[in-house]
Amino acid sequence: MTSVAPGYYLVLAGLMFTIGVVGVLVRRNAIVIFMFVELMLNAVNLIFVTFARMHGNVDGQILVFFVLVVAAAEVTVGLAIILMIARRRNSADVDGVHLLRW
Amino acid sequence: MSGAVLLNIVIFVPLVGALAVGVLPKDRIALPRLTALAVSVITFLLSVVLLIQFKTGVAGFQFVSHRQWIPQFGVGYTTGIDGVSLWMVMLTTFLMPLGVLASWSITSRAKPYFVFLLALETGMLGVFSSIDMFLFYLFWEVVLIPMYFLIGMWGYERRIYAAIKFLLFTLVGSLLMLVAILALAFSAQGHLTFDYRSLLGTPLSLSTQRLLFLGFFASFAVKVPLVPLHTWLPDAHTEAPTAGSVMLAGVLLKMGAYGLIRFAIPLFPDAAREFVPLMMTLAIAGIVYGALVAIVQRDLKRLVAYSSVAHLGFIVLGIFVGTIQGMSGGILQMLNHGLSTGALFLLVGAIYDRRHTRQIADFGGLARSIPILAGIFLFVLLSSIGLPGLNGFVGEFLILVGTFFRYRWWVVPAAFGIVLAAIYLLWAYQRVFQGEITREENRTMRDIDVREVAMLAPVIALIIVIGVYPKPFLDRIEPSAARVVQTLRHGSVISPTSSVSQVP
Amino acid sequence: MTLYRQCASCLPLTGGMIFSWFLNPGWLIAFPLLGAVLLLFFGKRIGRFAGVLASGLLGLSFVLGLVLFGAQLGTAGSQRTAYVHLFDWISVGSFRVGADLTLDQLSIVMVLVVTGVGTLIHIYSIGYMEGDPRYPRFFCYLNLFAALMLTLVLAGNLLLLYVGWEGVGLCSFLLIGFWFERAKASNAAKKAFLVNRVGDFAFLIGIFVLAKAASTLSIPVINALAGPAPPGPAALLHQPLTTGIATVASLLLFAGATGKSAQIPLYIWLPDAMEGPTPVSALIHAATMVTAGVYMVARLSPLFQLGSALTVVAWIGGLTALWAALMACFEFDIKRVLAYSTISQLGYMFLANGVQGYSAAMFHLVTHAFFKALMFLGAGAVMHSLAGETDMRKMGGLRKAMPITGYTFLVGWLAISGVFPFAGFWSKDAILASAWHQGQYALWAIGVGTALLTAFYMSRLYFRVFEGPLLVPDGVEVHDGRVHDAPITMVIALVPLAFLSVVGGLLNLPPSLTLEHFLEPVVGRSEVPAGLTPWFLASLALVAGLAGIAIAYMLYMRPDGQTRRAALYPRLRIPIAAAANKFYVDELYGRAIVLPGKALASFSAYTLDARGIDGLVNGTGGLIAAISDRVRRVQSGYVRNYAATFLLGVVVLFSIVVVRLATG
Amino acid sequence: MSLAVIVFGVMFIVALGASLAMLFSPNAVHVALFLVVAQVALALAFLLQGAYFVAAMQIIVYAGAIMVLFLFVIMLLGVDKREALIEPLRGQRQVAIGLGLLLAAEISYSVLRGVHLLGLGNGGSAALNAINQNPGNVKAIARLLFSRYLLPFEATSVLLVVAIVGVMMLARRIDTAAGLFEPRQPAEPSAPIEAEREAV
Amino acid sequence: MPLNLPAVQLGGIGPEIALTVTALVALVAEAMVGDKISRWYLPVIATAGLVVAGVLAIAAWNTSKVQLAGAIANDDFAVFVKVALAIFGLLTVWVAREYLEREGIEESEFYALVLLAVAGMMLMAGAADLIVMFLALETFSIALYVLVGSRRRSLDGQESAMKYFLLGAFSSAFFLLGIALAYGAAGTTNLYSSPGGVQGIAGFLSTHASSNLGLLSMAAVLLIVGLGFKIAAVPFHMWTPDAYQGAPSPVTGFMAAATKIAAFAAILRLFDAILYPLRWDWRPLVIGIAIITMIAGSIAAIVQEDVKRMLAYSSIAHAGFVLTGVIAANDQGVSGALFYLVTYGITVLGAFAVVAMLSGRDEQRVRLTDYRGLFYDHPLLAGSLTLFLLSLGGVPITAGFVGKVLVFGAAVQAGYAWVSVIGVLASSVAMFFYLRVMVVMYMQESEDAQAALPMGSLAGGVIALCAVATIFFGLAWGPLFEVAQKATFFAGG
Repeated sequence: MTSVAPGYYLVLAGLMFTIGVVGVLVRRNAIVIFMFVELMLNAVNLIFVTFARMHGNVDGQILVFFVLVVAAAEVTVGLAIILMIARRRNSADVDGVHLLRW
Repeated sequence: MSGAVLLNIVIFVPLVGALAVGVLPKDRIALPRLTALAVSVITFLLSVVLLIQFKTGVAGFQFVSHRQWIPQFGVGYTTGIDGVSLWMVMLTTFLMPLGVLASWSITSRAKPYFVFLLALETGMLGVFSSIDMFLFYLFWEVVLIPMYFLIGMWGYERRIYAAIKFLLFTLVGSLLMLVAILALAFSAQGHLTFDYRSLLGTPLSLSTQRLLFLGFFASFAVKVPLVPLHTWLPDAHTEAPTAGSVMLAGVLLKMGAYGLIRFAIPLFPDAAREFVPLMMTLAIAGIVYGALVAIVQRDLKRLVAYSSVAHLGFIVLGIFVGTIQGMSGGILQMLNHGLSTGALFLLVGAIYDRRHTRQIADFGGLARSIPILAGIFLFVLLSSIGLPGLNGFVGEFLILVGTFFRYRWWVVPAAFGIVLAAIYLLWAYQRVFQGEITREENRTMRDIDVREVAMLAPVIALIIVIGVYPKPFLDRIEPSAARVVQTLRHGSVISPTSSVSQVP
Repeated sequence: MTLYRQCASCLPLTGGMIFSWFLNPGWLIAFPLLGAVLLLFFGKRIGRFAGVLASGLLGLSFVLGLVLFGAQLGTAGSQRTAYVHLFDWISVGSFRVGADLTLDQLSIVMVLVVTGVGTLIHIYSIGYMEGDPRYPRFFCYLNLFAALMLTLVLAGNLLLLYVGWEGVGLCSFLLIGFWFERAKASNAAKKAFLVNRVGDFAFLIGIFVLAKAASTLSIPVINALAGPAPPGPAALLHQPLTTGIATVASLLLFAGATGKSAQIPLYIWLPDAMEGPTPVSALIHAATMVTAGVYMVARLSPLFQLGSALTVVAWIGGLTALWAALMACFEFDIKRVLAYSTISQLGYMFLANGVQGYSAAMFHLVTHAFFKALMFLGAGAVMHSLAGETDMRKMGGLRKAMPITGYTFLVGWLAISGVFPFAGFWSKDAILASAWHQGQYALWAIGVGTALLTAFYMSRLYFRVFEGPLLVPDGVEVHDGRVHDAPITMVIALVPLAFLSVVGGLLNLPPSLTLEHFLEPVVGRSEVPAGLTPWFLASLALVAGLAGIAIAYMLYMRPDGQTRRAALYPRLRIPIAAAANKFYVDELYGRAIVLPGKALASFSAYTLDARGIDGLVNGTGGLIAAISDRVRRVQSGYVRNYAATFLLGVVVLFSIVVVRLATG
Repeated sequence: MSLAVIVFGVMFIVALGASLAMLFSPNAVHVALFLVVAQVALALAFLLQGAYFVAAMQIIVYAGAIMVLFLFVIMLLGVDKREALIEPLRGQRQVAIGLGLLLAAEISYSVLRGVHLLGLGNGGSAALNAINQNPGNVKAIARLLFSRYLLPFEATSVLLVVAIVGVMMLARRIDTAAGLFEPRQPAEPSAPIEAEREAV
Repeated sequence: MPLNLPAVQLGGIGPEIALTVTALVALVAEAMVGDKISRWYLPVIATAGLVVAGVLAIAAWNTSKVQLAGAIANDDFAVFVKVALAIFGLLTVWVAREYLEREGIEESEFYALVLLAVAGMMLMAGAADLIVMFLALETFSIALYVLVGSRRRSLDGQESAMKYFLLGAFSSAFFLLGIALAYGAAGTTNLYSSPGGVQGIAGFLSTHASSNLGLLSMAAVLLIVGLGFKIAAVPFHMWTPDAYQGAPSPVTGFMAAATKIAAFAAILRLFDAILYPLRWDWRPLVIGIAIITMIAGSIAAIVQEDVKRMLAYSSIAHAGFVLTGVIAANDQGVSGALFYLVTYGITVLGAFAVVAMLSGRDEQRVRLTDYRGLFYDHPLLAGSLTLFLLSLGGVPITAGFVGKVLVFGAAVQAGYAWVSVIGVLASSVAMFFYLRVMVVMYMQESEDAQAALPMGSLAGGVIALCAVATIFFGLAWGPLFEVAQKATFFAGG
């Protein structure tokens, strides 16, 4: 299967990563923010896979596994923390949480 | 006992004493000060033994002891003294018992007070006797901490401000010196060492020398202090408890001048030579400026503090003029200033103890109620303004004549400082001691007591002795001073360890 | 060369009188010094005997001085100089100064004046200071003064001379401010010290100049270097001073003398110094200390002569003499009149020095010491009996009430007015003759004018106070025994001084010129062949003096004097008003120096230091704190802000790398 | 235009579109669903690049398990909560967009440039295809995972343990008997204690 | 086709295994014993685990191998950091014991998480593969997210956990991107070339001209970002004050000490060893980061009123100071940084132990004003805190001074004296806030007598231990320095 040049994939990954970054910055719901972090991780996954193709090895694909695991672990703990706060405050709005400042 | 061992004992006896005071029972109020007095007197006596053993006419270090400390980093515990440090050590050990005596009224928190005071002494002695530069720096900074607490805990109204200012000012300078020390050690050939003697004569390019000199100078200039780096001084001196002021003026300021003599010049002679005009300008600025500012001070202690700025200007001038007279005079003046300004602080402290004010306006006519204290004050004041026959004159004259030998015109503003000194001190004396007694509480002040006599009499005696017969002092200073002068005059061309020749 | 200099600086030079240990001139200093120390520490215990002790010890010095004088007389004229090296004082590198004493003809004269007149004044003070709470302290200071004055006089090098120089200044300070409770006294004391310090500052620089140029501070060596090369091998080592150096050095030293000896422009302290006890004025501010400058110039005459400083000395002296005499004419305070008179007479002496009449200067110094001390003591006696009043307008006819004081004062008056054959006549004449002989006719004229003025104001003083109807200040009881001669100890001092004022001229009578010849080996041969040449000059001076007296007589003794004076007043209103304010010189100095100085000091302290430098320091601290405050606000608490900051960091770092990547 | 290009184009548009849609969806559930879409699109991208096994994992683990967890929590907190799309933090959005654009450009440029400098191209495709043929994608991954990547593989177990323990801890009941502790409000800045005001 | 299993050298990860097992044991123990009796056994178990881990780590001293198929580097550097981590763990556990009791949250999970965090950090120290590094980073990060939030009753704690978590995840993504780019450049994530014939990044670097390594430079930037977040380098530090303030004090101390050394271990290994050939690319960036970190950390601290927050800013500044050692990129710099980190860790743990002790239940008393007159109520505590603060300020005869000398000296030696100058200036600014604390403790009177301390002797012992160590390493620092010097040897590098 002849394929599209890897550069396009990389650009796609870069754009998705950036969208993730922007999302983290502009969204206020903690869970949504966290989803954008997941988007960033996904973008990196794409980079791994693309580079794996460029290098002609499967190491990059294996790395995606690890990212998956990390993402899973992060999600578990992260959601637990968010839940903990949201239960107290009845909201997942991160802007409502700024007792600690200055 | 060999002198080397004795020197180390002298350095650490106060520290041991401090620890001893620290473990004294809490409820005995008089015990800490008595212990401290005993320790400081013992230290002094031991240092007198050192003085007796000191060989006159030798330029190099004596009583050298060396021990490996951190061989991995080239740091050794190396101590020893030469003609310059000898008198600084003596001054320190001499002033400390007086400082303890001046602290008699401190009864609350007496224990930590005397712990800090004695720890301070070890620090100061260490500064003057370290040959290893790492060790030197260690002591140099360690001195700050007890002084910080002395000012901050037992000082007067603005003590916290003064303490912080003191520490930060000096710290900034010190840290720059630290970088310079490291740079020096790393630029020396061979294995890493901080031994001053090995680092002497390290070949450095002129630009490197300049930078390193400035690094050292930053530290010393703050400590001395040279205008415009002096503003920590009036605050610290004024707010410190009497003993603190005595130690600050008497010894701590000398650390700066000592550093210039010991390190800044011999290590970077070419840069030092190049900076001579700047140094002299700063010194003379200090002389005139310090005096001018002192004139209009309203606080007696602050006035004395500013007088230190002027006096230290003389010392720095002497150090940098590059004549043996100037250098010897400068070193002698370090001693003199320690005595006379120390005594002035003791006296101001004694008056403060009685009246709990230092404002000149609160006094007037005290010579009537406390004639003896007034007389002593006048005496010390005369020493401070360089009345011939007293110690201050010998130092100042040597500095000025030494200056004149090389820099004719510079001497004029410098010598004018003597006139200014007379103005501010005499005017202060007049306002405090002369005239009618205007306030009732000044009428019933008690005059000097035995403790204060014991505290002041030795200073007075020394003021006269040095004034009349300074030879024993100068003889011990001269060889070491000559060496530094030679380095300053001839730059790094001549190895500083070569034989001493007469420098006019 | 170095050898010569080093040798020269290590006295003794050439042999002179050989002293045994007890005939050492050091004792001259030691006795009063001992007295001072004893009185300082045991003053309270010694108590009333302080005066006796002090007078005795100084008297001892006087006796020793006489003995030494005798020993000198017993030696050949050129061998009369003795050098004593007590100990090394300051020696660093090649710079060496010892505690060296030089006893020669010049110094012995001063020694005798200081100890002699000093002893008399000490004795006088026993009575005068009676009952003062700080009685012992007074004598302690007096003795200390004597010791330091003797140090000054005997000093073998300039630095030791400087010790005495400043030391007597200190004593002057202490004694002027003896009644320190009075604001005026303490102000005057401070003023005296500070003005002197200004002079000393120049003096010190003069010392530096010589130290560098001559490589020694030894007075004999400096004098030798200022003179021609000595014969023999020493000539090879002789490196003479240049005239330029000599001029600069002597001018600087003389600037010091203008302070100490109250010459223009530094004379302003002396009138104020009258706030001190009268014996102090007599001893320090008339007889001895203020003459130190005169002595110093004479002492260093070869140096002064080498350059061109002497012209300045002469003119300053002459102008001071005239100026001070003028001021004295308008003064009503007895002591101040005497003070101005002293300034004027000192100017006379400098004039003499300036025209190389060193021995004349010394001669006048001696006679002046006699009659001025006498008059001060007399004034003191007057004040003593008039409850301290000094305003002469409130006095009159006191000669009858206090005859001894009156008559002795009369002697002093005649002496200072230059009336033949009193001491003043001879010494003043010697000075005028020197000036004339040197061709300084203008100076001579000034001298004559001054003589006239002197006679006038002294007569004015004398007539107002001692002649005419009895007048005492309000509140002073005139009935029996209240206004009377002072106690015996005071009178005891007056009589010998009066005697000396009369016969003082004998010291240097024209034919024999004893003093002049005696001093010749030190100050050189005077060019004036005889003191009284030409005769007509002498008579002119005498006439001037008599004229002054006559004018004063017209104005103050004649019954119509009052109306004449009243007629004069409108015309002299301005000078009188000005004179009452000391011609505004103090104000001038105040405006020109003190005020700007204070302003500068205030500016330095409160603006530059507190606001400027310390402001910068605190400002830096404040700035850091302010920045800190800003920085902490960046930490807003909003996690998304944190992320944005994070991203900013990333982007910045990225940009740097990208730019590097793009540019190669 | 080959099929691959067309598929790629579709994938590209879907992935990017879904990502952008995430940004603009006020509802968290929608965001989650768009994320699933993006992840599926990425799985397609993986497939296109010969990462078959990973593509499957992407769908199963990510789009399946993880996103379900997300949705679960969203539901727990109230599904109907819409996020207000106004920005309370001043400048935040502008900064985000500005920096985002910059970042995107920089990443894209630098990665492409970096790849170019290294001379990496599509050259590895052949090798990867070879591996995918023999021993096959799954086998190759398995071999590597249990040999070279043994330690990381094992480390993931610890990671998961940590996550589990962490969640256990957070899930513990709060000892409400002691009361909930409300912290003090932070001090207003620039109120240093009086002594230092002078000092600084 | 046979499966080429690598030699399973469990010794290489012995400490990590020991810690993991101990953590599980602790969990199981509590589950079995329950909370009927006092939970004293938990710290005992934890202590045992940490000691064993430390011993196992020491056992690998001087062996220096890259093990487990190039995934782990068991060199002296790693050993040094691991032992330090074990010690930090021990100190944390001991301080935590009484603290947790006081706060009513003494749970096995806490100890387990501390142990697992230490395990992760140890793995980080020895990581010879970027993905291992990433996993290690995540392991201890996730543990720390939870630990920070372990004061569940406190809103502070919750908030700080959430902030730390969100930002941590955010930064992880960047770190991961960095790994991806590095992989893109080198085709591998191994750092060292392993015997199996795989060329590591180090080998890759040695065979390529650095002008072609733009991708790796990019990767380096992102790695700096990710690790800079962990060490709290400006501008990636924003979480630090909040997290430090909200976390339980022992955890704060643990974070300051252990996280820092672990992350720095990675930085040192990555930049001063592996990416050393690229130093001209990364050094300017690190210099910039170091400078603003030193300055911003110091400056921001001086107006803080909360002691924990102040120490947080101080820890930011300290990260900057250590970075000067990284910049030097010479043996002196590495050993200096290691020395610095160890002594800083001990000091800061001691300081937070004091804070923990004084803060009282629910950490109510952590304001500067709460420390007024402390010297008069608790002279020893005040004295110890003074000592720690002086050490943090870098005053001689304390360990902190030596650390500063070493890192600044290294920078000077490497020709970056000007960075050192900025460093010392920043540290004198920093001194101001240590002085402020001392002012409050010594020079002001306490308004109310200090409440009785609810914490006991164990924490006191830790404080004493830290104090002694602070002095000891300030005076007799030769041996530690020597060890740190030996630890600059990187496996394969």
